[in-house]
Amino acid sequence: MIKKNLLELKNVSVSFEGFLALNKLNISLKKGELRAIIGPNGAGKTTFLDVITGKVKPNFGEVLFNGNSLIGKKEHKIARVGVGRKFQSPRIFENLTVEENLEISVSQSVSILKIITNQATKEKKQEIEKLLNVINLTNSSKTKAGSLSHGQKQWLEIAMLLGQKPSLMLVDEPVAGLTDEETELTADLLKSLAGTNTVVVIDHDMEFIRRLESDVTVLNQGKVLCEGKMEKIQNDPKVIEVYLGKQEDIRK
Amino acid sequence: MRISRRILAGLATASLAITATSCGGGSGSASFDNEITVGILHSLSGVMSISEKTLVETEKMAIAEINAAGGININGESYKINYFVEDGASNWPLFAEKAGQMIDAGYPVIFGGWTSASRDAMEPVFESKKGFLYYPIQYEGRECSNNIMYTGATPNQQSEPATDFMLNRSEAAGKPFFLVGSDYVFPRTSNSITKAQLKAIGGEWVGEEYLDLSSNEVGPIIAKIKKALPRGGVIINTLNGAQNVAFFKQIQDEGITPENGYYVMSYSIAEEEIKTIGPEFLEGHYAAWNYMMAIDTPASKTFAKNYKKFTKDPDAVVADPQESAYNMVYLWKAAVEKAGTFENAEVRKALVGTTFDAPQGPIEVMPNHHISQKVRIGQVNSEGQFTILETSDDIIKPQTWNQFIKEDKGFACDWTDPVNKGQKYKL
Amino acid sequence: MELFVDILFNGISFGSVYLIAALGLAIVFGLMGVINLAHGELIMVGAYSTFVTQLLFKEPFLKPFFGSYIIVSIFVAFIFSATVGILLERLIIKRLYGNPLETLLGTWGVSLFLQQFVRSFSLSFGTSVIISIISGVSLKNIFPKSIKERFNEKYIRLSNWIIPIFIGILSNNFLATNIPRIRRPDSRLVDVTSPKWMRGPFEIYGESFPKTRLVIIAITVISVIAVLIFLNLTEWGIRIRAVTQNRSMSECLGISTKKVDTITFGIGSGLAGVAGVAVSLLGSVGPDVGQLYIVPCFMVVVLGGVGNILGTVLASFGIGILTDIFASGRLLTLFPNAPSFVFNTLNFFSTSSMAVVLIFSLIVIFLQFKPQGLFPQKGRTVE
Amino acid sequence: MNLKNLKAKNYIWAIISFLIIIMPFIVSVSRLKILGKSLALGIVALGVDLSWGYTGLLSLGQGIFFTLGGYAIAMYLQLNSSIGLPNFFSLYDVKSLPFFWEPFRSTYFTFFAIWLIPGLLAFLLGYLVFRNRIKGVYFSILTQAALLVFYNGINSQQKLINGTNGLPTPNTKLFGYLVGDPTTQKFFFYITAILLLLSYLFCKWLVSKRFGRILIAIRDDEARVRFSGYNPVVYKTIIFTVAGILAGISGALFTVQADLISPQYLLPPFSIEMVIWVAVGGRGTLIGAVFGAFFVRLFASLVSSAVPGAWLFIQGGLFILVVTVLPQGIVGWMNENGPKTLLIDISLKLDNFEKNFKLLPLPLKNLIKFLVKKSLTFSKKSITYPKLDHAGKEEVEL
Repeated sequence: MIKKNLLELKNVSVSFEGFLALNKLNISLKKGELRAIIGPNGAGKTTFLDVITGKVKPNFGEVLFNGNSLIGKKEHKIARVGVGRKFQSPRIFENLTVEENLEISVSQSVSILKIITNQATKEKKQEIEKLLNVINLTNSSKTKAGSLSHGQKQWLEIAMLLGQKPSLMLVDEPVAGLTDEETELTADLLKSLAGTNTVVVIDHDMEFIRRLESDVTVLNQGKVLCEGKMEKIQNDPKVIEVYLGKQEDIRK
Repeated sequence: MRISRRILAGLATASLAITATSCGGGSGSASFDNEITVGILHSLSGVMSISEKTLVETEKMAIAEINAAGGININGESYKINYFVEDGASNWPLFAEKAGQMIDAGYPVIFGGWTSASRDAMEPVFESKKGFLYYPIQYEGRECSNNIMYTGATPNQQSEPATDFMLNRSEAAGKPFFLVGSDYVFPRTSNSITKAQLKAIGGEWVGEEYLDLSSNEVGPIIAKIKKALPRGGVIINTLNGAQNVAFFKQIQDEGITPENGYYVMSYSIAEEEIKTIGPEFLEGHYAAWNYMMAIDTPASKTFAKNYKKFTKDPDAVVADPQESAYNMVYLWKAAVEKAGTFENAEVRKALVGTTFDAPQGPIEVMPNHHISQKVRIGQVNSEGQFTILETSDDIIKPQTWNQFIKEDKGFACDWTDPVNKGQKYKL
Repeated sequence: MELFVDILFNGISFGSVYLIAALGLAIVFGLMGVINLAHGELIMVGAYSTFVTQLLFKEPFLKPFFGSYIIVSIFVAFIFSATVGILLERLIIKRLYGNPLETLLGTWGVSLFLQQFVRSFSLSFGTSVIISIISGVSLKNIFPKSIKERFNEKYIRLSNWIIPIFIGILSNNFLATNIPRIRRPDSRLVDVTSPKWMRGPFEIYGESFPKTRLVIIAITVISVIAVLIFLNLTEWGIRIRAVTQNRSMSECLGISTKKVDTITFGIGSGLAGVAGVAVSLLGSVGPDVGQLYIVPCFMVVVLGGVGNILGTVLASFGIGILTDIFASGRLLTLFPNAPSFVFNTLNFFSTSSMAVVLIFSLIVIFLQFKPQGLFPQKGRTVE
Repeated sequence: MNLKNLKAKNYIWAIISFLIIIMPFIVSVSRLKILGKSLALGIVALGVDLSWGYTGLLSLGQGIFFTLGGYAIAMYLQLNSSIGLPNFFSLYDVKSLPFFWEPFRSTYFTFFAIWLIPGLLAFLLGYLVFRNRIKGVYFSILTQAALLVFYNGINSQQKLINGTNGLPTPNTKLFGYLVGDPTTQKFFFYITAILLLLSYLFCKWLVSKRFGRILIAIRDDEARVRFSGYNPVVYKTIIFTVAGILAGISGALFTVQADLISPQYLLPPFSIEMVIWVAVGGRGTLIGAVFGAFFVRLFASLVSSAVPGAWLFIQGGLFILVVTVLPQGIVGWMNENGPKTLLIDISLKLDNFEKNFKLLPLPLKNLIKFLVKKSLTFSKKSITYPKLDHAGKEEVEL
């Protein structure tokens, strides 16, 4: 059985006043895939996510999700069709408790009338319980999210992402500022999610990427430089050039 | 030693700078049998505080003078007048609120108000609570309340003689008229009277413009004046306080000056305003008032001198609104003494016909709760005073219902017969 | 043609008042993102300091130079307003960076405080307070090192307190005895009399222009040019722009962002003071004078595009010209034969207050289409 | 512990209700009006709290909706208590009623107009502004501009709406009863109290559901809400509309007790003042908004009659205070154990006292020391803060 492409970017270009953040980018993702994306600063990684989630409108090109175009759709609409995003620095609702944060993420498909008039249903509460278990925050479910530690915040945001039950999860630097142990746990979590979900991970931490044991895409100057398993990438001269400078330079 | 004294003096001035008076009474060594407290309600803060504070000072001065002369005498008992000052804060609804409180607190009389809006806000309160307000400012007329004593001029005591003067006897006689005012009820009404009057006496009217009270940008209005009056003319000005400054400064810049044949007749420029704007901008323009500081009588001179002494400010000036405020305190005293009680109903009856030798000359309370008084036309001179050009021969009786307004023609007001002639009746 | 010149000149002269008043705000709001609702009161400080300077020039020893007091007062107003502004920045705004709504409310509090201050305290007192603050700040920096080293630090610090207070008391005493006009608290309107050479019309090619307006336009033009030169050519200006573009990076490069903030705010406030000079030439000066200008200023800055001086210039002249066209009824003059419905509508809006209604509504509608103003800030939006 | 708190709360509610019921019988009508007006302002404060305190939308234009409500009822009263046109029209030679006032003759229409017109306007303004993602200070500035549009519009239209003078109410009649009459005023007082309670309960209900949490989430991070699949525009528009409706109701209730509605309520200071009520009481706490409005207004009228002008100093100070040291307001401060923290702070400061206040004269220093020690020993004894020592140590370790 051939897995269908869940996400497809065709010739996507984005320019900020002449600076090409994405330059005819072509990427496609299969359903259930776990994909890591790396690249030097300014390679267009965050813009890549912005384009998918509707924050930035591309100048050219097409973004297809499940065969439907995402271009021109508002952020919340895109989120509703099943694209979830975790931000670079943890973005959670600091003045709400951990539980309430999760409540918001699991209630996304509820109609506004119910949101105004009803409390969360029992099933939703159970979902929240489950998520709290996953991130190990059951005991601090009533504390304000703002007073969590950095690592806890990162995990809370991942849990919020899970709560949305997206078919595509975009995870931007999930392990920045985490301890080694936490990093390992995160990697395992993301790995376990793949298969049922499609996950895109962006990070700088090579150790972490390696742990994911996934396909890796290297972006540079808004283009795909190369794709493949980690071992292949590490030996690719182009990648080395981008990351370490030209080989001649090194010799000098 | 010298230095330290200087420091002390400096500190003293600094501490003087802190205002903290709100409540108190006139001083006087005379012993009194009794005391009575009256209310004073003006804006001590906000936009109008600038003007209204001078009225508070004058009213306090009048009270102090009365106290020094033995207070109020009722059936052989002497009463010392105390006063309680409230702040209307240039906020019309607040005037109504404070007035209600003061009437409830039992003050027999309240001296207060400046703007028509504040008076209109207070009027229903005084009527429903049966209080009595003394209101000192010249205004548009068209009302006649049994619970208000108006000591300022009605239009026929200010704007009508002034229009007549400008059309027939001023340096701009015969030229067209342009009307400028702030956008509220006094200028609107005053100007509609002026227009009707011009029609009746054969003057030409070429334009009418209003400036919103919150704006200072007179440029557009000046542009319109220049267009409407290319070769000089009469400008009737009913702008409010601060807007006058911008207006007079900028018309001079645009060449709208007496030398070029433009003459402004103002109904709200008094000595205080001349001091603020500067005589160099106003010289040659006209104003009409019942009282002017330049009136050369002993009573007027004493009034001005006492005011300077009372406020400890050698540069202080007195003007029509202040004189009017001063008069109303004395009129109230006379009425109370005549009635022999502080009871409002009695005092109201005694009020009509009360006379007083005011700084401007004798005045008398008419049955419509306004006063009869003379009108003076003055021209601003280089010293910042008025040169009085004309004084009306007769004492002019106040008309609350103006005869140039269609709906009011033939109506009058007479509170000596409240049932048949109160407020508005057909002559 | 004449009409065109009239509209252009009037528009520019109305606009230049908005521009000079909004220029400081454009710097403070545009470069620092700080909403300063006390900006109007800084204009008021400038206007009052013009008044005090003018009174000083009426004293016998300065009387011969009365004609030039306006130039002196520009500098005085700049320094006085800048001092108040810096004090405001150091005491309150500094704590609120990154919280624009809080800054808005805090500065509103300051604006209420300043308004009541000039009502409740005498001008001589206010002036000397500012003078003592200036001397306090400058004293710290001009104390000769030799003296600093010779004495105990404690005494130096003590004298930093005492000497300015002393100077303040002396100046209050001096002002109060010499200029009786400002001795007592007096919330009455005061008025600045422009020197003779600035009054009356100025004739050129048969058209007459009011000199005061010309002077204001000149002040505005010079200020704009000075600001542009400062921002683009001086070391501090470049630092300010660097901080505007990337605060954390500039910090890494060793630019003291704190100092930059203070200087930027000081300059913005000082420009408000200069605006005060211009405003005082047009009308009266009172405690509420700032309130007349604050909202139009914000409209100018928002319309022009935040942080864009050119946008501010265009927006203020645009608003000025529209004001003249609507409020002076120019369209009525242009189309006297318009159908009565149009004529009546135009007539309805041809007062200055209805012109405000119309222009503000237009701006609000315009911002619906271009929320970032005429010249949007460039770069990736930060959310 | 919880139970005890609950009991205390019930007592407080009982006392408040009792006070409100007996108030008309123990104070003069003019004082009652002040109380009634302060209660009415509590309603608009609820709206400000919903939009600013919860959702982070600082509107400086709530005066628009407030005034519209006020004008609607005032015009209705004017039209129904005069034969022919209301009096003021004759001042400006107006012969026939401007067409848009025509429906205000009807009681039903006015009943809806009071809250529906402000609500619709808020909906429209809010929807447009939020849809275009105008937010933060831009939203504030825009609402202030809208406020000035209305101010200039109403203030300059003498012929249509009596301009600067505004519309007075005391001599008008409501269902045949004189509005200025003491009995009617007592009635208004009760009506205001009841409507305030209802509005409070409504807002309480609104924020207790998920809706309330989403509002806070929008305040914290609007973009995150959007990426979580919610459309903030809908939520913001709803809450701004609710705030507009509350302002309209508040304006109508205020007007009948204030004797006058005038364009002065459209000036920026009044609308910004609403924010200070909420800020002082405690933003994000509904009860704080109501009490803030009530007590700040009451305090203002006390201060301004004792020392004219001082109120502006105090108000200015309050603004600065709530943004610098008391951002949560009084209720928020109490909720977050503010008093306890303060005492701990003082006790910590005390240790560094010598160092911090070197230059103070000795007697003053001793006095401060004495006072702080006294209050500390007092607080130690009090049962409210039993763990002071322990907590204090924790603070030091941190």
